[in-house]
Amino acid sequence: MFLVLVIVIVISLILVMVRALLGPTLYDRLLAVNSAGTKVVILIAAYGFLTGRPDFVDIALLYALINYIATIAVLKFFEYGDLGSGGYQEDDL
Amino acid sequence: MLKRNVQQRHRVVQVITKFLIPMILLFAFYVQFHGDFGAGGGFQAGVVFASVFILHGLIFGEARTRLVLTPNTLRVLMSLGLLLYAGTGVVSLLLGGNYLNYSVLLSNPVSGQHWGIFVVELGVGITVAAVMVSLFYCFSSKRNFVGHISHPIDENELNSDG
Amino acid sequence: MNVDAIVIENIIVMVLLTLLIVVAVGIIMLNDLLTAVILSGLYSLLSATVFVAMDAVDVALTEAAVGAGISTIILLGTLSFTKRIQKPQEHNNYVALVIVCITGGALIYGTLDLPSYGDPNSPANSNPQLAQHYLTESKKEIDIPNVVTSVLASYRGYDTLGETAVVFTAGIGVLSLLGLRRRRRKEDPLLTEKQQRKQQNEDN
Amino acid sequence: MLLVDIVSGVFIFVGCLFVFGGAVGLIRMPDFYTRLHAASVTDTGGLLFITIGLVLQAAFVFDNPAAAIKLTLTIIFLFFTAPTASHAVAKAALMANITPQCQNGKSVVDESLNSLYSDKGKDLSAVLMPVDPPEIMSNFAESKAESELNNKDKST
Repeated sequence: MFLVLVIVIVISLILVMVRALLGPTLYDRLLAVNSAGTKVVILIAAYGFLTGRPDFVDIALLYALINYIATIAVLKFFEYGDLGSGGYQEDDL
Repeated sequence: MLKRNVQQRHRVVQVITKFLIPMILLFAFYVQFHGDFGAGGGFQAGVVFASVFILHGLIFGEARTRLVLTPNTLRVLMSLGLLLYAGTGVVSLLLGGNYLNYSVLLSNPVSGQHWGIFVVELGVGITVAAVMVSLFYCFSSKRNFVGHISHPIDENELNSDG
Repeated sequence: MNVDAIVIENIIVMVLLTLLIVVAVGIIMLNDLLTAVILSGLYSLLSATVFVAMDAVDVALTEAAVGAGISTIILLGTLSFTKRIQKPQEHNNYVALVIVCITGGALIYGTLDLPSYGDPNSPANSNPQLAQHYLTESKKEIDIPNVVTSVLASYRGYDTLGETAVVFTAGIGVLSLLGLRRRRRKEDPLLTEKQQRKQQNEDN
Repeated sequence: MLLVDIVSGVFIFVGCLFVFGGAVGLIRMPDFYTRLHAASVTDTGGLLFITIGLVLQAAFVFDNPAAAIKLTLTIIFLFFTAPTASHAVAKAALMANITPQCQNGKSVVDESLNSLYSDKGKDLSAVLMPVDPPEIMSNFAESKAESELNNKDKST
């Protein structure tokens, strides 16, 4: 069961990577990398079960949080050309 | 480039980030103090801790992050972590052991090792977090006087690449 | 664990390593630097998966935190100092290609002499004085379940002290080059007067 | 024990279908927004089903409640972050004037609005571009011309 899961995720990872390398626009690549991040989270979680020691789900948890930061950073750089500007703050809170 | 207009508001991202920031902080502390029992340790925890402040700087503007964690605090923290590490060694020297031999810190050598590792990992975490956040401060404010103004990004230029 | 499972794990690691090579070639071929940054994030995702598959959990955690998060952000910060599109290449570097290929071939030839992954007869594993001591005596001497932490912080405390000093020195170096002082921005209108005064004091 | 294996197996199988379908969709779909749709399937559906299966396995087969709790936390966090990231990407793409396309190359928005408004005589451009349509269009045209110039420079 876990073996099938891991193989399916690795195959999907290859497909997503093709999109990340081909992607006509930057947004396609970013979307593909973001989606690959989700797949890697599942893959790391499932790999522990495959080897019979599901103790290292910490890494999956960390990825779930860090992947978001990277995506937001790329988008902010792409929109503003600057990482530190208060551009997202135009809205009143 | 498009003119900034009404669409350019990121309320969803802001709200979710407000929810996420305490969670990531909590996870950083977990990685820091649970490193003895599972994966993790000072270096990883410092990086995760720094990424919280980087996320705040990305979403709410770097100026506001500087109010929370001022550059002067960062300078102090950066040195404090290293001093904490080196000072542990000095303390163990003064107590009659070798440099960085934690067994002499307490009467029981095993719990002395526990406390030594705890303090040392804390020092590593503080230094790494402070260095990472100050790197973000440095790189996030681009200087126009370096030589050229960063050109506006053109999507069509992107579409035309090979 | 039976032999089939080991073979399957090896196949999975091989596939992931192949994907790493493909992503690396993709990063070289593209001339858009922002895309290269995004793909390097994908690269570190995959390499962390390889580390998990090889049971190096602490390294995988570091790769997850540093490679995917911080290094992407710092590379983006570097991009804001430069241009986004790589300069077009004007001449062909075939000589450099030949030299790089020879060097890479020599390195790969050198790795053939290394002990294979997880070999119990390798010098590092069969030497009773050091590695076996760490693995067996750590329970008695330090009593921490994670041997990696006990080796890093206690047995090899000098090394970690040196690493921390390196991180500190790198931070000091970047600070002395770029500076922490805030670039003059348009004042944030939502801050109170007191906060604005505080910012101006910091600038001066 | 057998019951848990069956239930979690079904969950993981459904999740695998979601993940694989999302990956194939990411390759096959014609334009960015449809690909976004396909990727979101992986982020939510696939993740949810697979992780529920893994939680069941961790809690009842592997006897590891800590792993089950961490996996549950992973579900919660990814359910907050992944749709937000997708939202941010979609918004940025919309801001960059990437319009939804259908297979014959025309804009979906154009077609649907044409079928809605063509007989009623409303102004199409006002509906499509709510803010400053002439300015946006002129900027877009300028940037297009610039990029063509750049392409010529590259080719020569």
